[in-house]
Amino acid sequence: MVSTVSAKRIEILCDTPLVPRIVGILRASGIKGWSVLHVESGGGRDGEWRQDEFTGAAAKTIVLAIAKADTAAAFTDALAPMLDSYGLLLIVGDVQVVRADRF
Amino acid sequence: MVSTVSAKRIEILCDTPLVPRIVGILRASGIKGWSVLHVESGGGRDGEWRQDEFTGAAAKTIVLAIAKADTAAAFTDALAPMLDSYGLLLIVGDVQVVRADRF
Amino acid sequence: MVSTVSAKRIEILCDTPLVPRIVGILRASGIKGWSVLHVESGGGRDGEWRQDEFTGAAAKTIVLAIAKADTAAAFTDALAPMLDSYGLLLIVGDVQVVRADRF
Amino acid sequence: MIVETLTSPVILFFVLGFIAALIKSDLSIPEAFAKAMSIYLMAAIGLKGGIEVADSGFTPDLAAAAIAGLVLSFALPFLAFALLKSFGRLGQVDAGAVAAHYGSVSVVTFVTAKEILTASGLEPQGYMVAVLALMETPAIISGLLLARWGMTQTDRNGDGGGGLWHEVLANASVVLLVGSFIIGMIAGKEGFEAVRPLFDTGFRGVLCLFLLDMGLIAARRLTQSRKLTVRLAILAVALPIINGTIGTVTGSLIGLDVASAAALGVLTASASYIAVPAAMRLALPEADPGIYLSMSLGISFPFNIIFGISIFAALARALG
Amino acid sequence: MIVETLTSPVILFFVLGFIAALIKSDLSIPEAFAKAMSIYLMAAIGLKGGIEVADSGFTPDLAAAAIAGLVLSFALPFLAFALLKSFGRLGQVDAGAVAAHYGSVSVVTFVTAKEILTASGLEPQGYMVAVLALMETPAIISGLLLARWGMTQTDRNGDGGGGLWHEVLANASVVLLVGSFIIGMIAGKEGFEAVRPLFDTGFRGVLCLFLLDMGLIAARRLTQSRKLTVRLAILAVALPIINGTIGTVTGSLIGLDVASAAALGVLTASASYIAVPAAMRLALPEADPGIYLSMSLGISFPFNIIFGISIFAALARALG
Amino acid sequence: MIVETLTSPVILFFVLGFIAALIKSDLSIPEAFAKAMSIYLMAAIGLKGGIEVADSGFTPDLAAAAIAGLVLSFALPFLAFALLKSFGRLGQVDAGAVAAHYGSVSVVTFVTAKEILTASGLEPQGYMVAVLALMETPAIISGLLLARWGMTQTDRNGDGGGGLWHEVLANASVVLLVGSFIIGMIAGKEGFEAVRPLFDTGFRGVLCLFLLDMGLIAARRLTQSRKLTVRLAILAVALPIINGTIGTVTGSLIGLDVASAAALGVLTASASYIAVPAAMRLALPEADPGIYLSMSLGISFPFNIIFGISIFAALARALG
Ligand SMILES: Nc1ncnc2c1ncn2[C@@H]1O[C@H](COP(=O)(O)O)[C@@H](O)[C@H]1O
Ligand SMILES: Nc1ncnc2c1ncn2[C@@H]1O[C@H](COP(=O)(O)O)[C@@H](O)[C@H]1O
Ligand SMILES: Nc1ncnc2c1ncn2[C@@H]1O[C@H](COP(=O)(O)O)[C@@H](O)[C@H]1O
Ligand code: NA
Ligand code: NA
Ligand code: NA
Repeated sequence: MVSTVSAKRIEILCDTPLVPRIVGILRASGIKGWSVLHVESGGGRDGEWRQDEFTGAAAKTIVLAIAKADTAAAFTDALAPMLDSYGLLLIVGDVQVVRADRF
Repeated sequence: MVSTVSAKRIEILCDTPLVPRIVGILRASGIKGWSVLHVESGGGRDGEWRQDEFTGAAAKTIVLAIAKADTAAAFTDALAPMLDSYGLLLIVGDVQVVRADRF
Repeated sequence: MVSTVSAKRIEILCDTPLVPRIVGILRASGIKGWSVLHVESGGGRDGEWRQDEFTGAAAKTIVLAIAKADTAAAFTDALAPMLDSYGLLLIVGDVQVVRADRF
Repeated sequence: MIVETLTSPVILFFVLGFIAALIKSDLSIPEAFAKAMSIYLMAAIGLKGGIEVADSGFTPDLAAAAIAGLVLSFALPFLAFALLKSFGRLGQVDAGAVAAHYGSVSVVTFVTAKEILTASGLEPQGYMVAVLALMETPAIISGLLLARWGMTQTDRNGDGGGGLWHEVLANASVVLLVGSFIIGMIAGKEGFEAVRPLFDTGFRGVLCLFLLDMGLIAARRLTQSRKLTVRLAILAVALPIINGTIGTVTGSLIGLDVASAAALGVLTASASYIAVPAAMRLALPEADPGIYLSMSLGISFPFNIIFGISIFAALARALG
Repeated sequence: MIVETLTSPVILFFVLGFIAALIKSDLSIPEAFAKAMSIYLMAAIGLKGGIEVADSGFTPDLAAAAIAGLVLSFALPFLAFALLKSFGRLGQVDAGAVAAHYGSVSVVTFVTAKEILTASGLEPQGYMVAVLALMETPAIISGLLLARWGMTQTDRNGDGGGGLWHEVLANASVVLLVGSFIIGMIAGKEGFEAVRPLFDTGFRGVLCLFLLDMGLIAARRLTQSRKLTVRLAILAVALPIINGTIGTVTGSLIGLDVASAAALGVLTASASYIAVPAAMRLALPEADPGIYLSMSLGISFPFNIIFGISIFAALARALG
Repeated sequence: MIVETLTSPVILFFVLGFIAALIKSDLSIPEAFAKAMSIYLMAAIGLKGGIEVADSGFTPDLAAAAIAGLVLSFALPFLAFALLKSFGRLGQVDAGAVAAHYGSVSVVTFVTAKEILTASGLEPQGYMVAVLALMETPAIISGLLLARWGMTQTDRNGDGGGGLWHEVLANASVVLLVGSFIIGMIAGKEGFEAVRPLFDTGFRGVLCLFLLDMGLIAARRLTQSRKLTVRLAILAVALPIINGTIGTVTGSLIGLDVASAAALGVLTASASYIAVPAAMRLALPEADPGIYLSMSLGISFPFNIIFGISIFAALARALG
């Protein structure tokens, strides 16, 4: 049987132009890897939107990162000041991963 | 340290033409925000498919919504009658979020 | 109230050319359904990449599969030998699903 | 004419796509590109139709063709439904859903027919584009009526009232076809000159690449389908022949020229695979997409492209 | 000229998109295709501008137009800011962000104007493309100055120093416009012959499809917006008129030909909806995108396309 | 000829993309559009090749070129492997994977060479397209043989038998090139007339935009790579020179015309970056994509485009 370890699965839903900044904070918090997923459309307090608006400013994206609990907490704290002004959504779940040395 | 609260992470995998209907039920259940992700391809009881079939009817999508436990339960109940006839996949997980007032 | 059962939510982040192989292992482990999500860009030990490299070899993808705990474990074991040589990321979380007979 | 058809690059690209999917090549056309091409094709064909009508004016022919199209689209599902239930052994809901597909039309089949007919000297009238747009939706109504016949309100969980009607009437292809048709009528021949290079000269090349994709999709539908019985496969050839013959004969009877009668035949023979499936998914969720997409895309589309067009052209010639 | 504008296919496709979105049709242009078309349009317009400048050489006109463009792009946000705060009742940050949009320019408005002006015999000089590229960014500086005026460093959480400046100067549209302009200058008329079929003849057709998409986007912005007040809607029409008039008059005063003065008017009247929103999202995250995108895309863009171009052409004719 | 090359819009767009990525501009071509362009280019080049062969018939030249291409693609990886292991200091698996890339070919390099050679009066024979298709895969076999030499079966975890061979033989670019080539042969000059506007006249313009994207990709590969040593960078220039010289000389020896010998030189000089990387990812997962993509895309591709084509043209001229 493969041995697994616990880790945090972090999702940050943000405006696409902000991705480089989020990635910067991820790295500064010691998280070494991330993946970016495209969001097609959605809705919230500001009404509905869809990605076909080629003006990148309205596009949204999910940054997915797997991290150990302590680096995840460091990241959450580092991101805190941006949460309101940038209207980010931060979602953290518990998962099991293999190859723990990667994180 | 940022304070986080527990919430439900709901994923509904459905045929793309059904998204407006799912969103209607989300709203009726008191869930205020959602995001739509594109599914490229997949397979299940009905065989394999891939998104390049431009006939929208065969396309699939994930609707992602974060909600408090009670609204999530209300949504699950409201969705129940559609689960079989529409062949939906409903996945609910536990997560931590910040800015609890948004949900 | 709809009755839900526990299941595993498995994500495998892999190079796009490997998807057929991953799907083969999923099936061999008794997992009947899966969905493929597109990853736009990311970064890790090997530096950053983005999907606009139309040379498929550098593209990455997430294979998402919901499975019962035992089949999920069988899959994890079957995938183990590939984890290192293919540089895969395997993420397993706990979720609740309805219509348990599907899995 | 079948030989000409089979050596036309347009059809050969379809065959290439079909073969590529059969040998399980990883060749695939990006979704966004395929959608872009279908938008282009619909805008181009709408524009050209509108310009021709602006040129020729509203004629009695036009009115006759429009009414014939509407009636055929509404009526043909009843015949198809009967065959699908009896010979095809489908349940009521699936039979209604499939019947709606065969009453409605396929834009690409029409476009390909227009190219092939024109190349062999039979150019359909510009107003046939308007007929195409008119024929998209009536069949959806008859299909739903048939599928829901005798059901009580509580069984009809899907209908969703207004939502569906809106979906049907404001659906992308109807809006784009009708819109470009009107733009063509307003802009006229002169206004069109400016945009001709893109919409006219590029047309056939784009159609080649689009049919390459359709070949891939048709073959994948066919091989991946688990729902297609021999009886359904037979009907997926028989229904185009029956409907197409009815359409061509009707066209001749109401006095259309040979080319337009053939085009009406192709329209009635063709089966929808964009607008109707989306409507069925909403209104008849219990109907199985595996059945209607396999029949319409996997069999009837290739049949019409490769044989149907020539058959109805020959029939129209014989009648006219 | 408004009648000509309204019967041009290019504008009619915009109207079609607008109506399609208003009736909530599901018509949509794939994102990748829209981006591809905007890349194509910028490359084409850059190339053509460069070739014309290679032909005519650097002239005093060119220098005058360039300086005027730079100064106008930098200065106009100050006026807009005052109006947005007083009449529009916006806060400092939102007013600064919106002002930056109106100082900068819209490539598609310029391209459409070039087509419509040329069709009515008024072809702007090739160097106006360079002016377009120069006018994209100075307004971002003034907008940020205005939004941050009197703030202490700690309030400025967004600025991100170098990151922003890099984003602004190396942004895709500036690089592509300037790059293709230089390629056009190097390749010259002869070198262009080889690529003319794609970049020249296809141009107007692509513009049609692109404006179809812009129509969809503009109408969706307008109907989905919850942030647009009547006062802001008035300003979204008034600012183009004011800025455009200033631009056209300036153009005449510095001695540009009628067509180029009109083009300068259209540039100053137009509001950015690609480069500036992205910069504001980074530098002024507290500013509300719902406000600046609704005003610029939802109102000013349609206004300029349908009325503005004709107005500034008439004004330039009267002045020249 | 290098000067001509460097002022051709096609190459200038490549340089623009390269520079844009170096200054870290956010310019990017949507993935779907890039794929669409590569499908277009392959269909166009296949069609044209087929038509020319239909015109000229099967000649001994054609057979000689085909055999030479097959042999070179199979044999050249052995030389490359030796250099990569000794001078490049790569391990066996990585050396085998990289060697396979240099034995195979790059479609875009070929297409660009065809354009540039034709523009300078050296038009390669139509059948060189068939040679291109033939040269895609043999190198994959030799590369795998070399990488696995002396290994026991248990070490070979990746091979996956049939899966790989299917992937290699039914891969998208081979199917599309060969398919369009055959369509071109069937349709002939006349059949092609109908689709010429899209496939012929639009060709060079699309190539410009495609090379813009290739420039972005090449520069990003180069700057983001952490695996490229100085020795490997040297080999990424030396291998194209060596292979290209061998190819050009072979072409002359077997009696090809000057243009076709140059084209064969460019083919042997070029390195794959689509088909082979995908095959290696499956069959040699332990090989590092960071190495083979950086060398092939980041260095050899730009080298061939900017210098290689002129070098082998000059060499072929000197020999012929
Ligand atoms: N911790 C992580 N969280 C999310 N995605 C990751 C993580 N680590 C790696 N990845 C993804 O996997 C790819 C390969 O990672 P690596 O093998 O570390 O270069 C990266 O480019 C990311 O897209
Ligand atoms: N509860 C939620 N679940 C999932 N996505 C959400 C949720 N709330 C907001 N979003 C996404 O975040 C975007 C911005 O939300 P808002 O700031 O509330 O307008 C929305 O358009 C959605 O795409
Ligand atoms: N267990 C699963 N995990 C993830 N996705 C699934 C699963 N089962 C089904 N799907 C997705 O749902 C689609 C329809 O499933 P089915 O109704 O079983 O044919 C499939 O094509 C997959 O994209
Ligand atoms: Na029909
Ligand atoms: Na302006
Ligand atoms: Na080679």
